Amino acid sequence: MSLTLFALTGAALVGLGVYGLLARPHMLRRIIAFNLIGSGLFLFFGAAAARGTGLDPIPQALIITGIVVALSASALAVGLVVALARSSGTAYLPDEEGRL
Amino acid sequence: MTVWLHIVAIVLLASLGGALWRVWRGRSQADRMMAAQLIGTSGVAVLIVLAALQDWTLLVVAFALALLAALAAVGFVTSQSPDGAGDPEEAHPPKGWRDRGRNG
Amino acid sequence: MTALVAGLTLPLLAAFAAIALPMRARVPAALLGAGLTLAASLWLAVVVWQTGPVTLSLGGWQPPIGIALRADGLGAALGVMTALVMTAVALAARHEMAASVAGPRAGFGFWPLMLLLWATMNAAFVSRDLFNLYVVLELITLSAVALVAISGKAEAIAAALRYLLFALAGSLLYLAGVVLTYAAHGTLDISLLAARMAAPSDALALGLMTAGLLVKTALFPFHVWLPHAHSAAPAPASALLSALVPKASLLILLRLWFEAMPDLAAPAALLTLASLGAMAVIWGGLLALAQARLKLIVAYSTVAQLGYIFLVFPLAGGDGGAQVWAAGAWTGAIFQTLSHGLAKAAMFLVAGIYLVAMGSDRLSDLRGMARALPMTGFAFALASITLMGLPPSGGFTAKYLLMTAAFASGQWAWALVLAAGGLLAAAYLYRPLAAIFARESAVAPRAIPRSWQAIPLGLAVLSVALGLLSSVPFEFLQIGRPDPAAEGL
Amino acid sequence: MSVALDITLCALVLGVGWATVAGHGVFRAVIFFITYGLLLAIVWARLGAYDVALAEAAISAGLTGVLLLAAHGRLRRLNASQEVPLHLNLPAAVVAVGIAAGLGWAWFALPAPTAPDLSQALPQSGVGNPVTAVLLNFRAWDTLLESVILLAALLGLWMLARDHAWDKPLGLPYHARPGGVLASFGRVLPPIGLIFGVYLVWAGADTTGGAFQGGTVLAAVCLVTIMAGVLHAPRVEQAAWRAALVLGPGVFVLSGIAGAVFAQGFLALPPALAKPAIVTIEAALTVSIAVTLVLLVIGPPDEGEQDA
Amino acid sequence: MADLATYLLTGLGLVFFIAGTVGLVRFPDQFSRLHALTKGDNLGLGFIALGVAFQAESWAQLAMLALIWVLALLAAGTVAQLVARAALTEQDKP
Repeated sequence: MSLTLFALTGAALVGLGVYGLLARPHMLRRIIAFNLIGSGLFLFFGAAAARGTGLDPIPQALIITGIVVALSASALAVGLVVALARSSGTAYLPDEEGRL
Repeated sequence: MTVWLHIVAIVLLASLGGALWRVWRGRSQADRMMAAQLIGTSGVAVLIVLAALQDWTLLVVAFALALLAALAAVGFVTSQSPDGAGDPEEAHPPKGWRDRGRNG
Repeated sequence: MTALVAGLTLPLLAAFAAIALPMRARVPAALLGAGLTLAASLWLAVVVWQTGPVTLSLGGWQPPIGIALRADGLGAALGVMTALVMTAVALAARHEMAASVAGPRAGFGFWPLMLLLWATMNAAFVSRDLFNLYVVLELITLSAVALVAISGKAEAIAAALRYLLFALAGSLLYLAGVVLTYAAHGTLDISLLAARMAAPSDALALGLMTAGLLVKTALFPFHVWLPHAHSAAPAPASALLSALVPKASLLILLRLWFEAMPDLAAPAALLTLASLGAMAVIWGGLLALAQARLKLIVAYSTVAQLGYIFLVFPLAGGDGGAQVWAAGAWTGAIFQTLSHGLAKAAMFLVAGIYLVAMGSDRLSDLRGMARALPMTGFAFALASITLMGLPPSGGFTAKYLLMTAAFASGQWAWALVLAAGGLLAAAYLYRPLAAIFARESAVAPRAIPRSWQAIPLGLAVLSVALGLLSSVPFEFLQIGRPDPAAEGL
Repeated sequence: MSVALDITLCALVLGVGWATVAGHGVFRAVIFFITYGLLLAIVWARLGAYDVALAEAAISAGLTGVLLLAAHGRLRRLNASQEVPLHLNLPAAVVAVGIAAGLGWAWFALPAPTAPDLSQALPQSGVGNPVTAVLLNFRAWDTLLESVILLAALLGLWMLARDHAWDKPLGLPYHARPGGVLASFGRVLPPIGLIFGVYLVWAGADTTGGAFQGGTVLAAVCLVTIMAGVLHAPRVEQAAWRAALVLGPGVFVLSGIAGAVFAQGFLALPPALAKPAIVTIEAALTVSIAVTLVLLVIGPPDEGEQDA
Repeated sequence: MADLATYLLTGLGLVFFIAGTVGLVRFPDQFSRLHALTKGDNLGLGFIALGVAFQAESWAQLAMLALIWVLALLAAGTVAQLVARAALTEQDKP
């Protein structure tokens, strides 16, 4: 019961993240959206790993790896957004709808 | 006891939800940050209760949370200063802050 | 086994050295690492040629507990192509990316990033574990994005950010598929998955992974990030990005559809993949035709050239895998992958020389370059022959094999795509060729050492030689090929 | 009762996730994301995945949060933190609902779980914490590449520096009122964090903890001391720091090669030596992870800009 | 006996948490809210930690609980001070 709850929460978080990624063109919000999608997927994965007898440690290790990977990508992305704002004065990509 | 601790955790989460409302409706950035800080403390409390309920190693997670919550707040106050690198207690940036005379 | 481990660890250690060592020791360390890694890749190919696929369970742990590596003919061949391109780029970058020329920032960052990219490309070619491949793909993405941003220009920052956006979206799609695969089967190993009990969620998992990999391979319509990212990078970096980086995600696609889950290769899915490839061939070619700068023409041509490879799916995938023409189609697609890599790297390195010599890569500024720098003109012409698919180049062999398979299987529409793509390539490459080989030369270009000019020429010659000596690589690619029911046409 | 707790928790997580995406304003999204990481750590605790809970608390709620806050501050000073008015994007909503529904469907379509049997392998791994055994032994190749990813991200970040700022110290020039609250905090916190971080690495072999979590905690206190102006960030050209960056991955690769030369193969750890080898690798990794994370958050060499 | 202490102390802690949250939501101006924040939930956390301590099984757990509370107090005190200052500067800005 609880596992299904967590898995569906994870799936919903992925959906929220996808919406944020597509509908929120400010790049900082897109980075946040990426993190939502990633953590939603991991939550789904964690719930799946808890279905058997005991908690499977392999998915846990993979999730920890994934969290660190997400942080690395976020750090580079944040750096690029700041550099973009510095060189062009905006945190929106060129030709992106809804530029200021 | 198990039931009571569950209730405590649920009520703590509910009170945390109240603080979330303040993040949503905050008047200023500082206001929102303070609400986030309260949420952090509630989170630590929830983890302490869960430690008693499930596994005492969760105290380690609670400790990490308490430590890291302070980092976010420090990051907030420095990013709020005029040059993004200061201390709100400084009336004005010190003279020559731009010459970066550190490290010799 | 030793060659396999050396190919993975030597570039990593060289990258660490290039980070930690003081400025004057960086380039020598990187070049030494490049030489040793080249030797390791060639050695691995020899071992695979002599003894068949090399398999290694890392740490002694068999899947599903541990991660297995396996170098088959395909992986080893891509490793050799990568090594040749990397070595050429490293030699050229001595002139372009030295700290004295490119500045201390770019001169610092290029070398470790190049070596990290090399190590991870090698890792991608041999890994059998889907999650490990996710980590590898992320590492490739971050290194590649950094290489785009290295020039520091505003358009490079925007291009790098757009690239990162697409690549991360692709990674997450792929990761979603990996999560579903493990949740259903408790393993991530390609060989174990091939023998799995089919689950209803498999089709969704394969679809998600495929979608993610298509974004990373820049297949039409996900190609929008590629041309500007590839042309905004410094030329040696462009060569790596265009010739090598998309090949990693492409290889994983092949492994998924031909090795891990061939049972899910429904005709409609294979047709969709090939149709997207066909559209990439046409649309990429048309866009390349419209460009005025050499690097953008070459970058758009990558979109088109990658499209050909996707014709392999209906020609050798699914039920077609057992047919006589499958081996030809499969090998043709790999030939395209290899010869495009060599030729595309040669073209970008030529563009790099022209940027240094003339300070511009506008076609109007490049008139008569072949008279001033004859070796570069010759290199660009040879590479063009490969991309157009003219005999006797590697590109010709690739397209010939694919076309034969298309006729043999009665799917003549793909033959039309191949012919149209060749004509388009001839058209979009004619313009730079005409400019470079024009009789008049506008301004005297800066002198370029002959040793530097010879580097792209070497790659271009190799891309043609691949066609002349095609029987050896043809046999080599069959080593460890999945489902080798029938041997070639 | 425990289901009621999980329902409350999931409702909060979903509410915060929704608020992160739906609310107008970048700053609000950042703050909601920080609380989101915190709630997620509690979710992992509920699932019994304590190592993941620790990583989530330290990384998502802590480091990613401070990264985003600092970036928001930078964008505000560059006049790029404003957001265009938001409206409902129907095609995006359709895609999002479709993907979420697909995953939800897949949950019910999953066959019965088949986890690999680790009971034979775990006693040979040298450590008591199965997650650490997977990370440092069974799937050490993943972990090695993961530590290289941190390095690649840092190199990429440094490439974003402006050329004339390249020989400046990394990040912004932090300063604080001497003897003030911030500066004192920057002096009180390090001893606590240092002990806790080292404890996490040490304990990670047998219970909750690990190199990444310990490294993150060390990085966090280090960041507080830098932001409080107590410690100063290094320059790129300072070789000792660059050596610290590659120490962990370097030791990892070399120990892997030693496994190939002296044991069964690349990255192999003989059971008798597994525990000391893992602790050594983790110690070196922790140093590199901590330094890399600190430098990732403070950013490339920079001169910053004043508020207008 | 120990259980009774847990009931009482955690219950008391809950009261403080709720009061703190109500304060955060209801009090109009920033500084009275700040007061509610630092007093209310840190006392709450203290009582909850103390209540849970009666269930602890070892001295290490007790020490850990105490440490968490001390750290939270230290952090909250510092943060409240700094954020209040930052809020003052923020008010000067447009």
